[in-house]
Order: sequence, then structure tokens, then C-alpha cells
Amino acid sequence: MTLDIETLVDLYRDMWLIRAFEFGLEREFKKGNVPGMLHTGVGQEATQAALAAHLHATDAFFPDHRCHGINALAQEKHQGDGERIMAELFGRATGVSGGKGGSLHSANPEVGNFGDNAVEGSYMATVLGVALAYQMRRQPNVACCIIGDGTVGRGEFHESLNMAAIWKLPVLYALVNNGYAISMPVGKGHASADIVDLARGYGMPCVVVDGNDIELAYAEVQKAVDYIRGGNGPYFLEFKTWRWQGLFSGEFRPAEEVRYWKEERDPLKLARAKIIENSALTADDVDRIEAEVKAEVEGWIDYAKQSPMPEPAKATANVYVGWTVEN
Amino acid sequence: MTLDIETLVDLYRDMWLIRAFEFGLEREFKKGNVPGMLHTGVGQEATQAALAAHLHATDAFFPDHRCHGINALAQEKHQGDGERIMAELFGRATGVSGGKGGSLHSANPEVGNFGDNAVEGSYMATVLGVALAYQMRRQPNVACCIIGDGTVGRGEFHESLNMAAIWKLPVLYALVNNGYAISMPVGKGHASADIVDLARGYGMPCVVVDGNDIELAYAEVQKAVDYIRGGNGPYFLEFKTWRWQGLFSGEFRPAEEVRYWKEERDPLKLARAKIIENSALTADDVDRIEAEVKAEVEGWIDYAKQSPMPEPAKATANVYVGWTVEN
Amino acid sequence: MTQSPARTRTFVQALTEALDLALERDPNVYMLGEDIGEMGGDFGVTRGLWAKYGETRVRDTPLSEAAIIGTAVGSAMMGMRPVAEIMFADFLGECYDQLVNNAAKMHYMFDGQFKAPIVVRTACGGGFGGGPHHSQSVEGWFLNVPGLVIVAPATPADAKGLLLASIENDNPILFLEHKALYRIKGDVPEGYYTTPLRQARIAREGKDVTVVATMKMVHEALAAAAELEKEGINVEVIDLRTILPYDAETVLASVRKTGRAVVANEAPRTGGLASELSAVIGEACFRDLKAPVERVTGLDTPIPFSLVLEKYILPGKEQVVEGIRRVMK
Amino acid sequence: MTQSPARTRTFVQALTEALDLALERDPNVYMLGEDIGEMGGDFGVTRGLWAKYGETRVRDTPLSEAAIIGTAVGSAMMGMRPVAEIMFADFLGECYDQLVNNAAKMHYMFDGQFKAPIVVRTACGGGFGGGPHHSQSVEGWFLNVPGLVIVAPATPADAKGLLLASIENDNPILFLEHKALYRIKGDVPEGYYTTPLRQARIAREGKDVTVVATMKMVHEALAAAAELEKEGINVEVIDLRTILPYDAETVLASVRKTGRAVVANEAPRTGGLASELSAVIGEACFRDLKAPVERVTGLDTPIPFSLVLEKYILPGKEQVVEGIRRVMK
Ligand SMILES: Cc1ncc(C[n+]2csc(CCOP(=O)(O)OP(=O)(O)O)c2C)c(N)n1
Ligand SMILES: Cc1ncc(C[n+]2csc(CCOP(=O)(O)OP(=O)(O)O)c2C)c(N)n1
Ligand SMILES: [Mg+2]
Ligand SMILES: [Mg+2]
Repeated sequence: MTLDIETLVDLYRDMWLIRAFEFGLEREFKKGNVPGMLHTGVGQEATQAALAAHLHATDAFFPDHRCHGINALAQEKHQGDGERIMAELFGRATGVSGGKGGSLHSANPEVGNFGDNAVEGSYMATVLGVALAYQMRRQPNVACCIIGDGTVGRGEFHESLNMAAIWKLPVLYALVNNGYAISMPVGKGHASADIVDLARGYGMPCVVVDGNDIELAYAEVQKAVDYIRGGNGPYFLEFKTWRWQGLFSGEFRPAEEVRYWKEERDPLKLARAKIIENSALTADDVDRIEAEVKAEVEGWIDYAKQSPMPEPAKATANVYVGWTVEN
Repeated sequence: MTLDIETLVDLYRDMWLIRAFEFGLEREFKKGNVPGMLHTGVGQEATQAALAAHLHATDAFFPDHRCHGINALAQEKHQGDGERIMAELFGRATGVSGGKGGSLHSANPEVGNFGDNAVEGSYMATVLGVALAYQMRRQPNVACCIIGDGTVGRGEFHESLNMAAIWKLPVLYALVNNGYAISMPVGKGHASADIVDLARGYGMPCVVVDGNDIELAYAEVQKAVDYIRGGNGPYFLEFKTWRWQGLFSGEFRPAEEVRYWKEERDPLKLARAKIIENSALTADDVDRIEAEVKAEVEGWIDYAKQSPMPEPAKATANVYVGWTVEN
Repeated sequence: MTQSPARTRTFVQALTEALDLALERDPNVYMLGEDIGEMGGDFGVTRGLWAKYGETRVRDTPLSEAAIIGTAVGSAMMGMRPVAEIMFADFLGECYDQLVNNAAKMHYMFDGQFKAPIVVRTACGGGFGGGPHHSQSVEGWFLNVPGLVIVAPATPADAKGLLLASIENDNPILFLEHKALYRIKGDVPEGYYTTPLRQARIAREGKDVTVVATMKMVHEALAAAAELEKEGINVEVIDLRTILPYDAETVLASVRKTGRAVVANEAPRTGGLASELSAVIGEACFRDLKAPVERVTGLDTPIPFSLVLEKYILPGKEQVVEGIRRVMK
Repeated sequence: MTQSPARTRTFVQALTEALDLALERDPNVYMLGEDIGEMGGDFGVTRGLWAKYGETRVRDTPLSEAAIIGTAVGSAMMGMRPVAEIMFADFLGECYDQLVNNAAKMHYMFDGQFKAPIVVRTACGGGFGGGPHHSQSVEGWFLNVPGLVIVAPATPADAKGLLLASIENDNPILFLEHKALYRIKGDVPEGYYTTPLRQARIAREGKDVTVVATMKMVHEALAAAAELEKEGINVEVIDLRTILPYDAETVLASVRKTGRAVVANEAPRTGGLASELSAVIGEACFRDLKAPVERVTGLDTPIPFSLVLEKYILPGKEQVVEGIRRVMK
């Protein structure tokens, strides 16, 4: 135990929130209540919670397609209305992006959420500009770019790391290596299954983190953001983790691999055991926390469902700033 | 001396041809006889001659904007008509690309010249396909991609090295580090002034070569192509060299740097001294070789100047294969 | 063109058949793209082919769109016949340079010394809540690019025949597959056949008005035509099939006959295919037109996520009906 | 709009003045691009600004076009006012995704929460033997992209006023600088002024025929008009200035007045700006037009290197004259 118990319990609550959010969402998606496509972050909660814990509302993060959890945590923490992330996923007028964005474009700059870009990896370029603005304004902030192992295939990976390095930009690369890009195993898609190997040449600190151990993840993110806020330039964290969601069409990974990660490496199970072992909290206490969080998330789902759809004519708003589109 | 004297003299002749070609071309360019833009390879002759020496007509190379020399050598060696490269630069009908390409798009697949792409670095992606064709057809050939240090900025650098690595493609990356991209010093534009540092993570052999020493360059290219022909996958050579041409607008590099490279590190001076020291050839003999080569190149220039311009209406030919464009 | 007996197949099955036949017939044909191997592609178009032809000819790639197209082009320069898949057409922006400056100019800029016979299959179009980056109609991005071919089938039979013709063709081809058509069914002839490129199809003959449409809009136009038939308006529907270079002859002949034209394309209104067709019709049929050409298109906006918003900006049968009514006035 | 006294300046000097004034006035303005610092840019447009404003605000970048635009967009999301230079417009293919899927959709897809006020300056156009990758007119690549603005000055005064207006504007702007115009001279007012976007300029009044042109073609059109004046043909020349979203009102009012229209644009014919304008004119002025709209454009080919070939495919004064003669028949 390196973390004090209050922090650990808070993080556990955050992780549980992510899982409850994703499971609830998936259920509604299967019922046909959520349009479009859905990728969930189940299994990656420790990585996400650790990042969310250290980022301020004045920092910026670019969440990837599995980051509903971070989005909800940031929204809840800084504005107390996590339900607006849920509403966005349901395409409602009350969603953070007014229903225009959905899962892949939920943003809110007030809480540091700079939005996903469904063209995977394109924001590896965008993040540079956010970081540059911090640097030019001498703000001790972090611009965090969350990308999957598959996304590393994009050329922008190189352009981004290189530019961040030469300009010493305050970028935190949070690489979520969950072993696959859709069906492509990381070792088959990349020259190295350890993405840090591709990053080291740029001369920034490159650290591999057990992304399923909330204590370690929390500590490593802490180190990284301290380094960045200190004006030392970019930092690269590779979280080794695993996603529970297989393909749309079902599970394709070896049964033993699935068992191992779900049973032995579940970040929630691991954290729960630690809490019960190291604190006065009992299993019942933790169950109660889980139930509370779950109830909250179900409230969000109700909120989303009851929210109005956007006004159709709003579809032509905000194409240009200050100009209306004639159609 | 690691090279036998005949080979060294042949290479000297090749290097001299490159220099005579470029100087002649530059003279004609300044007179207004060569349209468009001009970048020359003066100073980089050893690197170019070493590559040209080891590539077969059935191999493929993608020449960059300073590679008129390689283009001419390949054209002369395999088809005996180096003048057609010159003619292309003059925009003549007899040019290898019928005047459609010019300096930046002179190609001839029959001699392994796959043409430049003036969008610097885009052929880092194209080269993969050529290499893949060799691999699928089990041909022991090399697809060589010649790029400058500046061009490494492109995202395709990463996409290319990664894909070549995972598929073990027969690609030779010939990186010509001449210290600058137009006005940008390599150490300012890249996280490392040694480009190999950015390449190492992909797990292919990465070797730094003195690009102004023809013996060393020749030997290292030999090793690389042998490795690649052996089916071992890609290979990365970084040639450290220097270009004599400054900016269009003149010289901008420190005077001492200019002096050092032109006087102490001129690949031709270095090779000439070696030849005279290690063979029966005298300074006069070498002068005679130089004069011969120069006369040949001047003949090419005359040929180019006397060649007809393309038929204007040919401008609409070859837009599509098999279809004519109606305009 | 098609003699062999036809069976009912989905659009996806028709595409798979075409790929299967092409791989079987020509050893130079191979495929590359993300998750096209064992998984069979995001939309199942390549299903079964990895198992049948092996991973050398059905190649999974990393998420490197520029390298995918670059690889295709380079191998095509060597005489291979690559069929690349870009999972969503929206991602063509990442390989725009490879397509526009490399593939489309390869034959021309070296004066015929190289060919770049690549086929780039990609899923386009909206209507399913895919949001701004998974729903676009991208033909408008490429209309001003001489050297490139754009093919866009509307039926399963054409999906197969046009794909085979595209693979046979020596030019770089962007092959657009509208996602809303993947599950439609239709008669598909057995065996190998090609459907000619640059030849529009008269999907429905009529005498009062010509509707020129592409992909999903062909079906919307046919539905509109059926509806208006009841009111005595007899609509001719032309399925353009090849978008670039397109079959102006068939289009103009039809408009000369009917004297009225509606062009229907899902992409945004300004600067898209609809404008190109309207211009050509307006100029060439200047004396024949009884009413100005009507463009039925998406509105000039990105594509929003929420279905109510998306429906508002994308054209459907209703918009085609309205367009026809306007030209009939 | 411009009261201050004018001096004679080149197009390049006018641009430099605009950048200088913008950097001086607003600390959020900064520039980035290849060799724009000490060297002053490939065409000298940024000359002197690095020395005056320092390398923090006049930033040399590596050869990373996608990162250049990405950086611009990200900083613009934070309230900065980046002016990026892409050395040649032909290279926009490499950052097409950043422009089209990111910059152009940034305001819309998050429903107004972000703005992306970037200006991307770039050198376009042919005529100097630059070959297929250094000569293109690229506006046609971006016409079907709602959310993007395309600005294209034809005179030094407009170069300055439109650039300042673009930097002030809150939308992502592609600012096209035709290379053949860089050395032309003209009156340029002193000091800070803006020229309104989305407002075409009547470069020459006339009553017989309207020529709508952009950039270099404005000058070709004026030369053609001068020539035809001698024959009694009175030509009105409209300089479109903003290509997207363009000023249809001015264009249509002119064509309604003259009853004849020629559109002149250097890019290839098919699917370009000329088609868009022809479509809109043909539809909106259906009852006013006395002849079909004429498009005077580049031919549908890539741009060849040899000057005799290039001249063959690019439009000039002669082609405008012919186009006008055709509509006057
Ligand atoms: C540029 C681009 N190419 C392809 C896709 C389709 N796609 C969506 S998610 C994904 C896999 C991403 O893998 P990874 O980055 O490892 O994320 P994971 O889903 O494993 O968390 C792909 C290929 C996309 N969205 N964008
Ligand atoms: C994609 C792209 N960006 C910019 C340019 C303009 N440009 C031409 S050469 C050059 C510098 C290239 O530097 P390097 O690769 O080091 O080659 P060198 O000229 O030093 O041999 C640049 C920026 C280009 N041609 N293509
Ligand atoms: Mg992954
Ligand atoms: Mg260099």
C-alpha cells in the first residue's frame, strides 16, 4: 500500500463509476436506445481513474473512444453533472455536445475535456497546439493525449512526439496498450509490442505502467504530471491493460487470456481486495459504495432517456462562427 | 584501402559524373535554360555513387530532389543514355518522362528508377509496395528509399518503418543527413540530430555511415543490400554528409562549417588523394578522367538543348490508362 | 454483359463474391486493410477470404492509412493488383496525398511509364448515427482530381460487376460502398462478369423528368418515382455508377428527352457532385431545359450524431419528391 | 473600408505588412511553418518578422504538415490566433484530414464549444514549370467541406485587407496566394484595415457579359475585357475573393444584369469551382441567361513540367476571350 486509504477508496469509487457507466450504457445500447457505435472502457478503469485524478479542470485531455468514464468523471468532478455525458451518448439536447457529438465527440472545455476525434490519432497533432498555448502563456498545465496501441500506427504519432520533444511541450502521452486494435494484436501491428520502444528515440521519459493496478497507475501519473508542470517537456506513459469488450461480433481472444485478465487482473477486484485488507471497511461497506454509485449512474441513464431530443433545425447551427448556412 | 583500385576509380568516375552533371545543370539553370526549381547533390556524391553501385536494374530506388546524379548513373549504366535525364531536366520530349516530370519526376523503371515525388517523403509509403511485390514474388531485390534528414519530419517515416519491420520487407532506407532541411538544422527539427535514434525502435539494423568516404559508404551499402537480399527484412543507413548548395537566396551556414566541408571533407578530393596515393595513376591521369567525364556531360547538355520540346497536345495524354480526356 | 443465372444476394455478399473471384483468377490480386483478415472486415465484406487465400494475399495492416495506400500504389507500379480497404471513407483524409498526388498522377507525371491500378474500397454515407467522422459522403473531395476514377454501385449486381471491372481496370479507383446498402438484397448473376465503367444505368425509364442519382439516392429516387407515378408524373431515374469520369452522354440524352433534371447526391450541396452535374446539364441542355436543374443534396453542414439532427440534414425520398415537383412546375 | 493613403507595394509586401500588423496588435497571433523564421519563408512573405517578434511567435517547424495544422488547431481551441504557412498548396493533401475533419468540424461537432480560428496561408497555382507537385490550384479539393472558409486575393490591397480580416475571423481559413501574383504591384493603403470576407469585388463594370474569376484569372479576365472593349463588348469582371462560402448575391445580380456569364478558374474543369458557379448561375438565372454559362478552366490533367505543356493546359487571357466570344454568340 503506497496510497492512503481515503484516496484509494475515492479511486475505487471512480473506477466503479466507470464500470457502472459502461455496463449501463452497453445494456441500453443493446436495447437500441443508444445510436451509432459503442466502445467501452471496461477493464481499463484503473488507467482512466488515475489520469482523471491528476488532471485539473484547467488542464486538457483528449479522450479516446473508450473514455466515456474519464469524460463522466471530469464532468461530475468539476461541474457535478456527469449525466450530461450520458445524455450526449443518447443523442439528447442536454448532452455536453447538444447531441451533435455522441460517444466519439463528447467534449466540455470547462472541465478540460477537449473531445475525442473519431479519426483515431488525429488529435496527436491537435494536442501539440493546446500544449503550445500553455507554454506560450506560461501556464503550468498538462495537455494529455490518450491513445490506444493500435492508434500508434498513425504517422501523427511520430510527428507529434517529435514536435513535442523539440519544443519541450507539456504533453502527457497516455498510451493505453490493451493488446489489440480491433482484431490486430499489438505485436503483429507494431515493430514492438512495447510501444515505449517506438517512443524512446524522442528523448522524453518513457515509463511502462501496470495499468490495472490503481496504486501504481496513480503514482506514475503523479510523477508524470509533476514533471510536465515543472516545465520539463513531454512524458510518455504506456499503460499495460486489457479491454473486456471483444469485437462487435464477439470474443476472439484465447479463452485463457480472457480468464486471466477478467479473473486475476480485474482492476476493480484487485483494488477491492486491497481496501478490505488494509482498512476498516468490510465487504459489505464496499458493496454499499458500489450500490450507491450504480444507483447514481442509473439516475443518469434515466435523465438521458427523459431528456428531449435536439430541435431538428439546430442541425444547421454552428457550422460557421457568426455566419448562418443558407440551405 | 579496403577497395581494389579499379572499383575505386570507377566510383571516382561516377562521383565526378555527378558533380559535372550538377555544375553543368546549375550553370544552365542560371542562364534560364532549365525551368522550375533546382536542388543539386554536390557534396553528396560519395553517398549517391555508393548506392548506385550496388543497385541492380531490377532493384528499385526512389531518388530524392538531389538525386539527378543517381538517376543519370543508373540511366547510363543500364541503358547507356544518361543524356535522357539531362533532357528531362530541360523539359524536352526526349527526356525520360517526356518532359512531363522535370527534376522532381524523372523516372525509368527499366533501370530501377522509380521517380521522385516532390511531396517530400510520400514515397516512404510507396516504397513499401514495391518491396512487398518483391517479397510476394520471392525476388531477391532491394527497394531503396532515399530521403533527407528534413523529410524525416513526415508521419510516413513512422508508418513506413513500422510496416517494413512487421512485414520484414526488403527496404533499404538510405537517409542522407546533410545537416539541414532548407534552413532548418537537423538538431532543431528533430528530437535527435542522429536520425538513427528515431529508427532504432523498429528493430532493424541501423548504421551510421560517413557519407563522404566512398570506401566506407560502398562497404556499408554492400552489407545492407546483402542483408536485404538474404530475406532478412529492412535496413537503415544514415549517411552523414553535407550539401554544397545553400539556400536559393544564398549561403546561411557558418563560414567555418562551409570551409570544413568543402575543403576537408569533399568526397571527391578525398577519393582523388587516395587514388593518387595508392595506385599507379598520377594527378594528370586523374585530371584526364575528369576531363573525359566532363566532356561527356557537356555532350548531354548539348543533346538536351538540341532536343525538341514536347508536342503541346501531348499535355492531355496519359491522364488515364486507356481513356482519353475530353476537354 | 451478364448471361449467367442470378441468385438473390446481399450487397455485401455480392462484393465478397467479386473479391473471391478476383483473387482466384489473378495471382496479382491481393487485399490489404485493417481487420480484413480473420475478422473479415468491419462490415464483413472480406469474410472467409483470409481462410481461403491466406494472410499473404489477405493482409491485415496496422492503423496506417497513408501506408496502406502507399503500399497499394507501390505494388501496383510493379504490376500487382491491390484492393485496399479503408474502413470508413471519412479516413481518406489521412491518405489524401497518396491518392491525389501519387496514385492519380502516377501514370501522367512519368508520361505513361507507370500505372497505378489500385482499388480502394471504402464504406461511406450516413443515416445510422455514426456522427461527423463515420458518415460522410466523400466523392466531393475528389471530383477535381484528374487521373482518379470514382465508382459507386447502387445494387448488389452492380456491386459485383463494377468491383470486378475496377480490379481489371488499369487506373486508380476509389470504390464507394454506401453503408445503408450493405444489407439490401437483389439478383446477382453467378460467376465472373464485369459491369462497364463510365456507363450510367437507366434504372427506370420515364419521359417527364430525369433524376440523376448515386448509391443510396438511386433507391430514394426510385421510391419517389413510384410515388409520383400515381400522380401521373413519369420519372426517369439514372444511376450514375461511375462518378468520375462520368457518363455525360447518357445523362444529357435523358435530359434532352425529358427537358427537366433533378440531381440527387447525399453529400453537402456546395461544391459537390450535384453542382458538377447541374453545371454540365445546364450548359449542354441550355435550349432543352424547361426548368432550372434542381439539386437534392445534404445540407451544407457536417453530419451530426443525433438521429433527429442527421435526418434533418440528409436527403431522402421526400426531398427527391419535392425536387421533382419543383422542376415540374 | 480603406481611408488611409496608399503606397505602391508588391503582393508579397502587402502580405508581410498584414502579418506584421496582426502580430503587433494581438499577442495571441503567432505564425508557424517551414523556414518562415530567419529565412523569411520560401517566397519571402514572413521576411523580417522573426527578427522583430522572436522565434516564439514566428516558429520554424519540421517538415510535418499534419502536425503544423494540428498545432494550429489545438492552439486556436485555446484562443490563440495561429497563422500557419504550408509552403506549397500541393502539400495540403498531407494535412487534409486535419483541415477537413478537425478544423472545419471543430465548431460544429462539439456544438459551438470550440472555435478553430486558424489561417492557413499557402502558395498555389502554376505557370512557372513547377511540375505536378508545385503548381496545383487546390480550391476544388475543399469546396465540399462545410465549415471551412477559402479566401483568395487577386490584388496587393486585397491581399493585405483579406489577410487581416481572415486573422480576425473566428473560422478556419484557407488563404490562397497565387504564386504568379507575388511580384505584382498595386496601391496598398497604409496601416491596419480589413477587407470584408464573403464579399466579391466588381473589378470592372460592364453591361454585356459577366466574368467571375479568382486570383490570377482576375487579371486574365481584365486583360480580356480590355481587348474586347475595342470590339464593343463591354465586360463586367467580378473578383470572387472569398471562394467558400462565396458571395452568390453579387455574382447573380451581375449575371441578371448582363444575361451572360463566363466563370474563370485555373483548376481543372471537372468538379471545380467553375462547375459550382456555373450550377448556381444556371439555376438561379435560368430565365435571365441568353446563352449557356461558359467555364474557362485548366484542362482535366495533372500539371506537366515542361513549359510548353503547362501552357497548353492552363487557361489565360486567350481562353477568357474565347469564352466571352462563345457566350456573346
Ligand atoms: C484513422 C482511423 N482508422 C481506423 C479507425 C477504425 N478504428 C476504430 S477503433 C480502431 C482500433 C483502435 O485500436 P486501439 O488504438 O488499440 O484502441 P482500442 O480499441 O484497443 O482501445 C480502429 C481501427 C478509426 N476510427 N480511425
Ligand atoms: C511535404 C513537403 N513539405 C515541404 C516541401 C518543401 N521542401 C522541399 S525540399 C525541403 C527540405 C528537405 O530537407 P531534407 O530532406 O533534409 O533534404 P535536403 O534538401 O537537405 O537534401 C522542403 C521543406 C516538400 N517538397 N514537401
Ligand atoms: Mg488497443
Ligand atoms: Mg537535409
